[in-house]
Amino acid sequence: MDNQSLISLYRKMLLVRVFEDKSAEMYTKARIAGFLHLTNGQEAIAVGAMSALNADDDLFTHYRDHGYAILKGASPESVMAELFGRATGTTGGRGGSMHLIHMDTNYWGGYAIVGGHLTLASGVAAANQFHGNGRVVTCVMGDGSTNIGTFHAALNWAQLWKLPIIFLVENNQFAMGTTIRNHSALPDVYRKADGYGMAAEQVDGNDVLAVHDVIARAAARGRAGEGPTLVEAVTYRHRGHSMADPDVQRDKAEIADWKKRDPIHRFANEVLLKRGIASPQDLEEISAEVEARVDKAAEFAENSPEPALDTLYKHIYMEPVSNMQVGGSLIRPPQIGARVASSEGENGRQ
Amino acid sequence: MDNQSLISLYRKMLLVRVFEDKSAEMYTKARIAGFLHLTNGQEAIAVGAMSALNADDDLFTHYRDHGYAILKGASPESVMAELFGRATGTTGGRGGSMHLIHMDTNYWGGYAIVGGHLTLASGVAAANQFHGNGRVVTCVMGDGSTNIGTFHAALNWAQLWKLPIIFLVENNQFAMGTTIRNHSALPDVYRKADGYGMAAEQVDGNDVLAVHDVIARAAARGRAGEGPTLVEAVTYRHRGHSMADPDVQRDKAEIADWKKRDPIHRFANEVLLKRGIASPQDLEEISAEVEARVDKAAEFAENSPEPALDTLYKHIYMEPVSNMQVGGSLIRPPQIGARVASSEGENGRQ
Amino acid sequence: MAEITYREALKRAMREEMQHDPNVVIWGEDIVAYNNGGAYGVTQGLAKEFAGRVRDVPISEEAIIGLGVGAAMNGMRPICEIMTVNFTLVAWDQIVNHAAKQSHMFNGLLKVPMVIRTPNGHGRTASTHSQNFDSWFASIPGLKVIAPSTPYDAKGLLKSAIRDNDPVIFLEHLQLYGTKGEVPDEEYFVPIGESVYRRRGADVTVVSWGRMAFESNKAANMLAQDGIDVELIDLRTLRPLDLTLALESIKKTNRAIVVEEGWRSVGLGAEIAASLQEQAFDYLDAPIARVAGLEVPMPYAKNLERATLPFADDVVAAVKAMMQKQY
Amino acid sequence: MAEITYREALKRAMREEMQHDPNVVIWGEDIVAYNNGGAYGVTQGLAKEFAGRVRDVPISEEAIIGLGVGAAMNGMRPICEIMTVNFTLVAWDQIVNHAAKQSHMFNGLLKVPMVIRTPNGHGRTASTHSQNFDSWFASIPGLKVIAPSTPYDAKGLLKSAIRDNDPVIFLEHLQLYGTKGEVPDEEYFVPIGESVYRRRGADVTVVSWGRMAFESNKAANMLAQDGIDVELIDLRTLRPLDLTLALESIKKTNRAIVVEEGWRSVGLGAEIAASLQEQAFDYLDAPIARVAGLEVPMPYAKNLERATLPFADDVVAAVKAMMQKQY
Ligand SMILES: Cc1ncc(C[n+]2csc(CCOP(=O)(O)OP(=O)(O)O)c2C)c(N)n1
Ligand SMILES: Cc1ncc(C[n+]2csc(CCOP(=O)(O)OP(=O)(O)O)c2C)c(N)n1
Ligand SMILES: [Mg+2]
Ligand SMILES: [Mg+2]
Repeated sequence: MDNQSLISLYRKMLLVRVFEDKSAEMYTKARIAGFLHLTNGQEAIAVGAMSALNADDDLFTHYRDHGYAILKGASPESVMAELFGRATGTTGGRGGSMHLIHMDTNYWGGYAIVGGHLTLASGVAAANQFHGNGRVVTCVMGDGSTNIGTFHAALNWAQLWKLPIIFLVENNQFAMGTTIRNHSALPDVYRKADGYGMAAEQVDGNDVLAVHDVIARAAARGRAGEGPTLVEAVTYRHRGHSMADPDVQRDKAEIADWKKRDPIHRFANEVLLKRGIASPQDLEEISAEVEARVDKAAEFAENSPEPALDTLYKHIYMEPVSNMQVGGSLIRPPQIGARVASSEGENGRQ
Repeated sequence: MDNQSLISLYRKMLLVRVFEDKSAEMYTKARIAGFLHLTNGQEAIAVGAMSALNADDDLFTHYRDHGYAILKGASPESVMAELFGRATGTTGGRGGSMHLIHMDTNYWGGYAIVGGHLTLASGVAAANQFHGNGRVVTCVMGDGSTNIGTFHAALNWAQLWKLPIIFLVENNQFAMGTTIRNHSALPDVYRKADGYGMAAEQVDGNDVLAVHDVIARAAARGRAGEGPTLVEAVTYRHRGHSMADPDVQRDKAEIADWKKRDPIHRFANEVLLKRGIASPQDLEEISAEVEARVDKAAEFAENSPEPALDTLYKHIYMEPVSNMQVGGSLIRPPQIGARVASSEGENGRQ
Repeated sequence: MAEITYREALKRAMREEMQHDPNVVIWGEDIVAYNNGGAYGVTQGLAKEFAGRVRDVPISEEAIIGLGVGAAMNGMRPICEIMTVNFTLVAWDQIVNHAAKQSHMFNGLLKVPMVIRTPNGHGRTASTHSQNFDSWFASIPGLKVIAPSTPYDAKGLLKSAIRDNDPVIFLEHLQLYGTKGEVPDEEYFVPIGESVYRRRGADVTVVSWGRMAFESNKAANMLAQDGIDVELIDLRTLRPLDLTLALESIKKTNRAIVVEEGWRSVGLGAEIAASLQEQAFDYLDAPIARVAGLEVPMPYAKNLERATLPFADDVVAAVKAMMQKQY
Repeated sequence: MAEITYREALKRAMREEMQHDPNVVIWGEDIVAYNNGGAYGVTQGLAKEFAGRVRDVPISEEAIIGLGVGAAMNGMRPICEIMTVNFTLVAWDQIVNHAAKQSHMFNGLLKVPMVIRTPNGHGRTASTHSQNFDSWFASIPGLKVIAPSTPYDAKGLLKSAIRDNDPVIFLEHLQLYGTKGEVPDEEYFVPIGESVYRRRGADVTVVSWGRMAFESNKAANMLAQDGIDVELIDLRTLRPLDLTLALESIKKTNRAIVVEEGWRSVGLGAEIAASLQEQAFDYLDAPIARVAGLEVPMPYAKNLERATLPFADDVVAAVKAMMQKQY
């Protein structure tokens, strides 16, 4: 990788980190509500993985998705606006933090039913295979998601049909507050591939270059028709599960220990500075630049309008039936009360 | 194993076989309806497994369950009557062929939603563990059932909690008409245990003694607190998936080949006759005895009454609420028509 | 115009649409090898005709639906066959939280043009294999739900469903597969979301769909001999629900009965009754009645199964009771 | 008698029952370590008090319910916590085909004394995390379904549910966890299957449950100021469904509105409206109306979420419209 690319990895990791910190701030300022899952400490996985893939390769993620969306090309503005629930967000405020999307580059969205998206991602991979378009799907999930039924159903099928897909597990060693030793028979997640005869690799998830290499190999495998790979990237999150998590259960020493292995500082120190690719001053400049970028995003979100009320029924159906009424009923509900009145005049507007 | 026990294994395998043949006959005579899944060719698994377990050890099976029910102690009469849908059947005609049961010896029933019973069996094992009663659960399923989500969810949990349970897969190499190479990423089913770090054994399912030994080991493991075992018993069915299966897809030569490995003839020839434990005449006597036994069962079923219509609402709830009405509604539906009339007078009879 | 079976009509719809669009595929359990195509033979022969486009899959309904949604989003038009409707429960999350929600949640950036074909029905298969979830499907925003009762509708609606850009639950019926009816040789489509009069009459409105529309028609014939003149409406599509004809009819007959196969409590029959009394309150001479299956896990025994399910004679009895009763 | 929260009332019910019967256990995701006990803190402290009887489990709702059924059949009384009702969809087959059917299908040889506790609710969590399936649960033979609206009922009904020998779906509500009410210090039970008058009145009958009973009560207070006298019935149990009070009330008021949080189409509100018009046809001065959630996958944006859900003011508007309208 050339120096420019290495510096770009740094900038991207920092962008993700700063974006998360800003969203945390906006959450405490009540600009963001609901669930807000931040990825602080895990940035090397998204950045390493995305750097190893083509722009049109497909991506599915779980709800810890801000970084992925931005790395795939969604503007920080549109992501922050989505977090705010504004019309200018990636889904116009419908999905919020957990359901970002960027279809221009085949980012098929963030999903919040644990394990629910693994089968969808496999279906996108099956279509890639059917159309012979050479695209590889990456499907990101957490360690806790590897115990639910759809994990098994998806992995068996993907291996059976030799689908071009990478199952990328961000093993941050906790499902909410439950440590992996309490939720998974095998704490070595990559070994779960053995039950399918699937290729698998375990990688230090705090080493952006190592992640890059593993994903590059897995993508090559997928493109060569050799089928899926299960990648386990071992990491740790610096914050609680979500902004609602009091984070009482994790060992303080363990958290401190992992913070020492911070993927961004580590990459700066062990690669950029050590090899003389960048100076401390370069890094500070990048930092200032990134901060400004994210401030702009927050400002944009702040100034964006709420979605219009009358869009509520749009896209429940992509193809409304000729005389279809709101709520799926062709006859108008009786005009009593606000609940009903608010759906007036929606004829055929689904 | 002493000679008496060996002869008993033979008698049991034959009993299961003859029972199946008789039910096939009764199906063609329209005494039995719905789905009828026969186990011809697979008898050594049930007989070997049950011979290695205690009378009060727990058993769950899939719908291919006639043999298991009889081996657990349900009388052939009650099983045949159930197949006929009669009041004297194991569930009074409610469950039919797929849902036999014998709670006197902790046979918790046959289940027909593929994979659905694996979690239930694990729950029974969890209760055994909680009560420290030393009982081990055996949960029987087919090869096709190892790809559905509940397989994974149950096995992960069972291994995580080290539950006393044996997952026994009758690998007859087909899920209905789909060969295992078309449904399972790994055709070596026992290797699916690798994804959980679970003990596993593969065994010749047509060798009753080998099955006995494997299950005995697995049960010892369970009783010793070492957790579950995944056992794959490789076999083949002589008939179609069910009596409704035209069996067009399986290779005729393959079927013929496997019939040569018939577990009952093999055991007779390679063990009983070869070692001089029984004479051909002994075997013929056993055969006559078994045939008579099964004829008696069919006769019993034939002469048994249908369940009384007014039992229909019994046991929907084990504890009806004081003023509970039919169908879960406390107010009586309007008395229009037979559909409603037939539920009259059922007040509090759930 | 030839008389063909409901089963054959469905197959023809799929064949035509597969010829029309190379992105139409069929995935399901035992739809290729077993029985030369399907536990109920609906796909027989199609795998040979369309190489690589009809595939047997592992038993894992959650994956059948999930992969179908993914493939549909990515340029294909999968028809996912679930062997019987009972097994859709395994995929319930994938249907409700994924298939149905994708286009709305992602603000129209995704679409899910897939068809989930699956038969309802019974046949001495006991409680986990003899269920009817029409009512649940019909309550889910984002899904279209179809339940044809004739070969003509089966073909025309399945073709519409395959071309539709939304996820469609297509509810076939085991007891109808062998029934026959006229089906044109020329191509035609039946629009989604339009109910139809199966029979005009002046005395009482019967609203039904699927097998119970078939049974209600039998009942209407029987009642005609007693001089009772039934107006029968077949909904055909359950979501969106077209009650315009039912409303028109009830304003004429002033009496209505909804006939459904599934459990009575919180059934689609309840929705129809509740909606009609809201809309036609002043026209009603009697409360809207419901004929439904008994709320019992289906038993295997012949007599108990028969007692649990509604048939034509139940409709006859209900209509007669309504016509006789004074309100 | 102390004022305590709905959340605290639930915890007390579990604590008392765990003291009473050593076979009562609680299994669920993140009910021990996380937040000292539960995403919504309902089990806080219980793991310490009852060693080995409150356990964190893997994320696999199908297994939570399945293992619960198995353990219940084998002598335990598990309380299975599903973090929110949305995730019950993953376990739908285990609930419908297994929990609900075991005792009937096996002719009473098995029983399933388990409680599935799970909260409904919303809170800017978007479409896969803001759903309400009360109506589906209420339609399933074999299940008992409870949805308390007050701390008193929450405690008394949960204790009854834990002692009951059938599988009980116990629907809590996120928006009610923090609400307070009087709860006796002495032990008491609220019987399953009995609705209650929350407020007596002469003008119009409002039937509701759960959060909407709470909101309807607010609405009744507001309406009282305009001189409209609401009789409010809280169902408390959704299956078996007790409509005796509703029927009694409607014969007096001649008008009724059902208020529910979930989707309108094929909701429990439809069942109630359909049943009441069947039973009280001659007493009705107006069609039975329904207030319900809009049939939209729930959006995240504040204004859209607010527009989708029903609140007290929607009930007020509906009652006023009904009182003003001439039929
Ligand atoms: C089916 C389902 N069950 C439960 C939840 C609630 N939940 C949300 S995130 C989460 C933990 C997931 O942990 P993991 O997969 O390790 O991902 P991480 O959050 O650590 O990135 C849980 C239990 C859910 N969203 N979906
Ligand atoms: C969830 C579910 N999907 C589909 C079916 C239909 N079905 C019944 S048996 C069967 C094949 C099962 O094969 P296997 O597990 O190998 O058992 P075998 O019949 O060979 O003993 C299928 C697909 C079902 N009962 N349940
Ligand atoms: Mg994690
Ligand atoms: Mg098999």
